[in-house]
Amino acid sequence: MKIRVRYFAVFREATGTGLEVIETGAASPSELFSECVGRHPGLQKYTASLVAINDEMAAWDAQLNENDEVLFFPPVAGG
Amino acid sequence: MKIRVRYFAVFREATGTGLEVIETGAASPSELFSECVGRHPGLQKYTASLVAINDEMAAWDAQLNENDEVLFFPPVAGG
Amino acid sequence: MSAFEITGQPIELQVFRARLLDRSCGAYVQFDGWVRDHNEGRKVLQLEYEVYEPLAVRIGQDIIQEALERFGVSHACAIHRSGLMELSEVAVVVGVSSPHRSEAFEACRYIIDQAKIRLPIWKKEHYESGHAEWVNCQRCAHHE
Amino acid sequence: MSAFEITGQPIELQVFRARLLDRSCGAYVQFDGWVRDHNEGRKVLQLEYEVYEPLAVRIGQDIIQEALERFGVSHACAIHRSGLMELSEVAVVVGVSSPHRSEAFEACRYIIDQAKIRLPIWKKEHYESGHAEWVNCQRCAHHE
Repeated sequence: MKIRVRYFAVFREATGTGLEVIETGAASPSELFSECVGRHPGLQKYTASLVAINDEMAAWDAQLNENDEVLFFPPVAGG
Repeated sequence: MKIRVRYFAVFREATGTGLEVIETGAASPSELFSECVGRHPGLQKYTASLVAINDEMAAWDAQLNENDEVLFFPPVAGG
Repeated sequence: MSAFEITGQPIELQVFRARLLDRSCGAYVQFDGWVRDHNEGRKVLQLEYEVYEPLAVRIGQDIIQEALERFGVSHACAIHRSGLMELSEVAVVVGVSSPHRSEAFEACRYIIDQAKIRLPIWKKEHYESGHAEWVNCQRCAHHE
Repeated sequence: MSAFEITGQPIELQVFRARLLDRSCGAYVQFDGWVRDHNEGRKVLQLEYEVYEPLAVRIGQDIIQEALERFGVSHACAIHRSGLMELSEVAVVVGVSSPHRSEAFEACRYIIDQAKIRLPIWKKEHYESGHAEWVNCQRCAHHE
């Protein structure tokens, strides 16, 4: 299925892109992130802290559906 | 001995004075306050919360000396 | 300028805040006490502060010094009004700056809490009814 | 105006504060996050915030709403900067007004603490060395 993936901050710089559309069989954000690390070795040294699906915060084992947009968030450090 | 007594806020209004000089045998601020209540019945319904002698906070059983200035503070409610 | 001041004039908040600016600080916490339009169910029109200034300034400076030492913040200061005030005016302001926020919050809270207990400052409320009354802090009464 | 905003422009503190004025409130607590000139031993020259605005605004408004309900304060709002900032600029401001001070302090602290944990906002520090780095919050890393 097609999934849109968004990368922010250090992830965006490590992958060289803010958004990509990929064909994947990943069942969850957790599996999807592993796949993204495979595509972008620069991601290897990072862990995502939070994930959102279609602008809603989501669990790492949530179910992915065709055309979902998945947002991988590096750890935040606001303020 | 001569003691200067200062009254603030509700005490000043209850006694009608901000400062008086009195002849007293009171050994401590505690005894002195009782004496002041005797002189100014308007003070009867109040209790002083803090006392200072010569601009230093003092204990109610501190010793009084000739020419001391005693400050009787009603409860504060700043801010 | 002293770290703790009493003033009969409106407090200039921008001037006050400027004293606490510091490029090494990432956190600033400010508390304002505003003149409220009610107290214990009664409408307040004006507020009056009686301040015994010699002691108030000294104790205020002690409190600021304690906060600096206890919480290790970079800067702290406070100004308290005296005299007659209108609704919504700033009666007291406390500002604290520090590299991190946790100690800035704690120091600011400490200063205003101690100020309310220890400063020889008394508040008289003027009510809509024409009546006026000295306000006693209940908590302080328990200390007698 | 919304209770939580993201802006690319300098925050106007007087305008911000004016939104929280209320004659029924006796207490106002404000937190400012300032751009600090150092972090973990390195000299910082500039700071950059990347904000994912759709979610940041929504989560920010949730946090404000939680604070209003949890602490029963009268008003609360916050503004967070995005983009490039210079030293001493205000990166984030949180303001809370309420009849009494205790809940104003608690609500203000709650909002900034939650904001730092939950908002999708990332900070990049530009150092004197010419190097720049995304800053990770250690505490957040523990949540992974």
